[in-house]
Amino acid sequence: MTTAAPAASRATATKRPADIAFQAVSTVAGVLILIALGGVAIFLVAQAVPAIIGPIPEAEGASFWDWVWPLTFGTLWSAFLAMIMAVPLAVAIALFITHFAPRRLAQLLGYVIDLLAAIPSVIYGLWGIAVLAPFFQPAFLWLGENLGWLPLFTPPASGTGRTILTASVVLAVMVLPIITALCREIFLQTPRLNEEAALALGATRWEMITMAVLPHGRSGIIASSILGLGRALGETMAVAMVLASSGVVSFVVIGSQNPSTIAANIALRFPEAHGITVNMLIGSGLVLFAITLLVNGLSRWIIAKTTVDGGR
Amino acid sequence: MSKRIEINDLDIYYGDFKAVEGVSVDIEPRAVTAFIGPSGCGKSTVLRSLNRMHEVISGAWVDGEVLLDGANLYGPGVDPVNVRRQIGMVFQRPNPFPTMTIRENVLAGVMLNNRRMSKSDQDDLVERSLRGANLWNEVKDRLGVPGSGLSGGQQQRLCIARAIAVSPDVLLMDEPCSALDPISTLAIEDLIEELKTEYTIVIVTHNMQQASRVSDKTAFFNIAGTGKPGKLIEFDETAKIFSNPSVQATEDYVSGRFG
Amino acid sequence: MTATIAPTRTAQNPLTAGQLPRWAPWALLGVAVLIGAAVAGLIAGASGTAFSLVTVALLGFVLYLVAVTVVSQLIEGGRKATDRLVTGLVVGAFLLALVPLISLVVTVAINGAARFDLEFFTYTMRNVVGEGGGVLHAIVGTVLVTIWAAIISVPVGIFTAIYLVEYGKGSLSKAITFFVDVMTGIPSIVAGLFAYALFALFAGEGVRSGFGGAVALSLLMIPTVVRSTEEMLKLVPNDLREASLALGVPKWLTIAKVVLPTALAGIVTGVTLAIARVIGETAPLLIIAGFTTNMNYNVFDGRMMTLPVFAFNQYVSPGVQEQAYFDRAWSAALVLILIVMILNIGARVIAHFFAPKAGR
Amino acid sequence: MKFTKLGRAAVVAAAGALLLSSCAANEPAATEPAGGDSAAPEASTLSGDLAGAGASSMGAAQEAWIAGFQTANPDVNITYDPAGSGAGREQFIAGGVGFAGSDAYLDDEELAGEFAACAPDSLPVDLPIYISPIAVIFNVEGVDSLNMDAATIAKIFSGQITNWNDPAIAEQNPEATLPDAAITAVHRSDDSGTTENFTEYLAATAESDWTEGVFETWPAAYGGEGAQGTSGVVDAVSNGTNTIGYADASRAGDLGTVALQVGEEYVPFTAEAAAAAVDASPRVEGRHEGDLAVDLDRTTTEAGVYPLVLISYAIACTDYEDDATAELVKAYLGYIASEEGQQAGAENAGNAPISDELREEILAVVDTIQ
Repeated sequence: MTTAAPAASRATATKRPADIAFQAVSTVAGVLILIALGGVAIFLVAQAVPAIIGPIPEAEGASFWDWVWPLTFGTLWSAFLAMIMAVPLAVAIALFITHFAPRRLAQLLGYVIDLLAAIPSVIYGLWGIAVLAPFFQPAFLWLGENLGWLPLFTPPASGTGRTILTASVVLAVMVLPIITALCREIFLQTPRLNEEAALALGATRWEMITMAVLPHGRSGIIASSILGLGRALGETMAVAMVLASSGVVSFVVIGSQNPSTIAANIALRFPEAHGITVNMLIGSGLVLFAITLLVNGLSRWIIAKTTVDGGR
Repeated sequence: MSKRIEINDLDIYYGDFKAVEGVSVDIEPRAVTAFIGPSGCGKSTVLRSLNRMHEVISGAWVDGEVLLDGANLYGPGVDPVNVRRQIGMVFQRPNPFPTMTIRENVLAGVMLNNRRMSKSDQDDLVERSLRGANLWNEVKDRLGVPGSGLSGGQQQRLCIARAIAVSPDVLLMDEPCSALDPISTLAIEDLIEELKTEYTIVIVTHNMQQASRVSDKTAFFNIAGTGKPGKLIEFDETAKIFSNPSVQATEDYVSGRFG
Repeated sequence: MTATIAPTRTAQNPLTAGQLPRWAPWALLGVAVLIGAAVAGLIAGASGTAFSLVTVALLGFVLYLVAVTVVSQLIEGGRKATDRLVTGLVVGAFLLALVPLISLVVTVAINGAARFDLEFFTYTMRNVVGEGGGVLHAIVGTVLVTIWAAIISVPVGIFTAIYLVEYGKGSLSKAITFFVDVMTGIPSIVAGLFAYALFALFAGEGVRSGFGGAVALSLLMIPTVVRSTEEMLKLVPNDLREASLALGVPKWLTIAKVVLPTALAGIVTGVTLAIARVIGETAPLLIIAGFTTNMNYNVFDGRMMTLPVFAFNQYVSPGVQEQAYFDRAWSAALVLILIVMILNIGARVIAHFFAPKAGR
Repeated sequence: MKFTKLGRAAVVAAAGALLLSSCAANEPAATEPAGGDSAAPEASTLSGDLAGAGASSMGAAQEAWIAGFQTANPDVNITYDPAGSGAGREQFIAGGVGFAGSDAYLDDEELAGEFAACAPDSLPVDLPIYISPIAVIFNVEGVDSLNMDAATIAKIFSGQITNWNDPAIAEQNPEATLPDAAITAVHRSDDSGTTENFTEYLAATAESDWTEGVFETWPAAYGGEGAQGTSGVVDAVSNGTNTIGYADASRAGDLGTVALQVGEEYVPFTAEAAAAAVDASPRVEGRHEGDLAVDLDRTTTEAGVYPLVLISYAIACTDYEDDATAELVKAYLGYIASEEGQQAGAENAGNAPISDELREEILAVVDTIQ
């Protein structure tokens, strides 16, 4: 091989001190991030270990995993419900903005959507309690009376409307702007040539979308949905404020007893927690961290796998 | 102001891949040397190795020597930054700095290096360089507007003005007209004709008429096949290359029977 | 009247034959809504409940979809009918999504208006019991904490992005890219826990400071800054870097004077959006920045109130005169929304006016 | 051009920030030399910062106390972080705060340890300065008050009684018209001293019907609807229909409340009845000198006593390492226990003012703080 020769030739490119300093600063900044993250990880693990291996108070459950399972379930279930509502809507809105709305309006709508993505979650929480829950409560009663045979709507319905369905709607509203904004970018990048080719073949607008826009954006839709999912999984304050939680594992979405989520549970209980409870809560934070990590990894993997044929 | 370049047995690699093999050329001062050849034969790579710009691509390195008036560009301890200050370059697509005005673009080489210069010296330099690039009369009233507002041909001349503002000894041009319309191309070719009285000029072009019009000497590069290194096939007076080349491949290429 | 004109027009132009006139979908929509209103009125009359606009909208929408699909199927054929159905669905989805968003903004605006007065912006909560008081201390706290978060995360984020785009190769760069992604997934409450643990190490238990909050927020802000800066640096054409290098400009000056200025508008936009994102964070500040009724200008010492925590706290633990507390909570929410919106619009303005003017 | 434009924007922003940071209308001037505020009558010589943390139950009362105390002593800054009893005790033990508010007194294990803020070999004391009745609140159309014994309440909250027209309720309330509707029982979903006191009451008075024991966090298995914080419960009860819950009496507002059966009578909550419950209860045995921890007697049958109360303690050192802190704590706790302080708290938080006898005892202990 040519290993010796290149070393000699490359060595001749001497570096100036300023160059070295600048590169060093940049590298240090990057390494700092690794250190910070390492710090977070070490802290989480160290704090979580006593709860994970040791016994936990009897009232909380038989073991850490017994205790954390309903929370994990609630986290996944609420995020899942939110995604079911948010993804089709977000794709439809993105399509509306990119392909249905007049150009001027579309740009304005784009800004509005971006604005909404930044509304703090406390405000979503306030709104969920003050507006959404009372609005949904009669509907839940009706669902319980008329569709009670469905496992999802087993009565009795909640008297307050602060159910996991309400929380999921809040979550859906929160992630909607994020997914929409990403999908919009992706749809805008559809090669103009493909769209025009479809239209020139006499396709209707919808057929053009199914022929050119959606296939092009498929991986992007999945990736942005997963990013939205990540946000929904980790959302804290809005869920903590809206959801009437009791730590059960139940698929009923209109009842008084709803599974809590990991993040909301931490926010609610950390202030009054002490002793092993702190370790348990941090352990559950670690579980949440692992889930979001998995989800983000999945999204990266999908993007990496599909960009080759997705093209630009 | 202009210097001679001697390329001795130059091999250029990208990582383990040998892109160009065994090039040896003597480039005369105050003359235009054209590199021609089919796409992918390594002519641009050779050009970029003349001011160590190829190193910008990670993993690229060379074996051999390039002498600028006898001094090896690849000698130990040579700073590529200093090399580039003496050997200027004009790129395929005009690339004025979008954040800078016309005036700032011309002064970029000076200002970016934090060199101080009085206002009047700057004005002189701007006028001299823009005149040298045949652009002064077109832009003298709007030196404060962004350089990206000019037409393609003007932008390319602005880039040439920018390159000569740092008073290099050699000007490398990498297909400088390929993104331009015929009229702008003509303007650049005229400019090259004027510039060669002061600078050593090396130009890569895929346009053989252009090579025959502007150059004094021509080097023909070719490649045996994909994955093989590019090689210098023939180097001679331009008139000879285009009328009576000594290698069959050159004749095939210049007469259009190739590829 | 119009119904008789339409067929004659279609007869005139063969290109418009077999096509619904432009007004047809609107007419169908009108009819559908009317029917919906009638049905809703009947229901309201029969059950004695209030007339429900929700019922009108739902019924009207479903009826319209059915009608337009059927009519289009009959006149224009199946392909066009599908197109019309989908158009209806897409527009409907958009309108549906607008409902909660408008409701949210209107609710906050109306409830927040109650205390949106001069006292609210010139008073703190010191010695305030029941009514009155203001959020000046929370606004100052939010501004200071956010500024410090930006001071920490902007340089780190930008230099990391520079490393990734301009220098990074090999495993370190891959690791950083990966872990920046991981970082975006840190739940905000975990960032707060971490900052608390970190400061408790040095300052002992019970430590509270605005700076701790800034550290927690910067943990959330850094990945956003890195991501957006990275994108912007990647957008800077390589031509410019080469042009600068070819002029004999060292690499660091090329980055500092050519690459960064070119990407500046995008970077500033990204940073502004990142600030807008973290300025509304509640959970970490609740844990580490704490809670006070007094003004505190010193981020390094003592508790510091911030707007989101203020809104949360006023809502969650009111005194006997609840309404005064709720009003303050909503007004704080309104102020927060306004700040976020101003930041966002500011980011747009920066992106619009400071972006390098594209040539042709 | 560009940079100067950006620069100008930065200057404007900085100017705005300066404007914001100008003094708040109701804050003392920060830059004035010490003692500058001597215009105030009977100028207080106290100055400095004091931080407290702990039970959120007394958060609103602390607000009133802080306001009252700071008005009298303008150079003092007191903060109270309603972070929760556990957090408050932990921070007090670690020396993070000068005093703690806690729904539970220090246990023996805690007392055996070190207290960072206190002088070596001195023990902190628990002072019952906040008494608050817990009301059982409900929202049933047309019903303002109900009589219930502890067993009925226990059955409702453990899910054994699920309908409002259950005979167990109807028997005790012959006059009320109760609907045939399901009961939504609302409980706190967060860790709470209110829950602890509520379940303690049920466990003590309705042993056979409340088998779940005493806990701070409502376990998942026991059913009912969870709500975050006192406001969450009150919100849930008042916004829902046919709901019942338990909350600080101060927040009961217009909701219907339950009168508890004590002995042969039904006692509605009142401030006096709640304070009486504390006076009727014995002290915790075996405590060190000065500690006033109360062992609430939930099963009392004394007339006019409302035993479903929450006591919150102020925990303070008797001997501080830092004399300045000691001075502040002494003055502040003295104010809280005073008639004026208790009245201020009652007005803002609706707690029951402590009785005069208890006040005497508390003030005697406060006097010893050094």
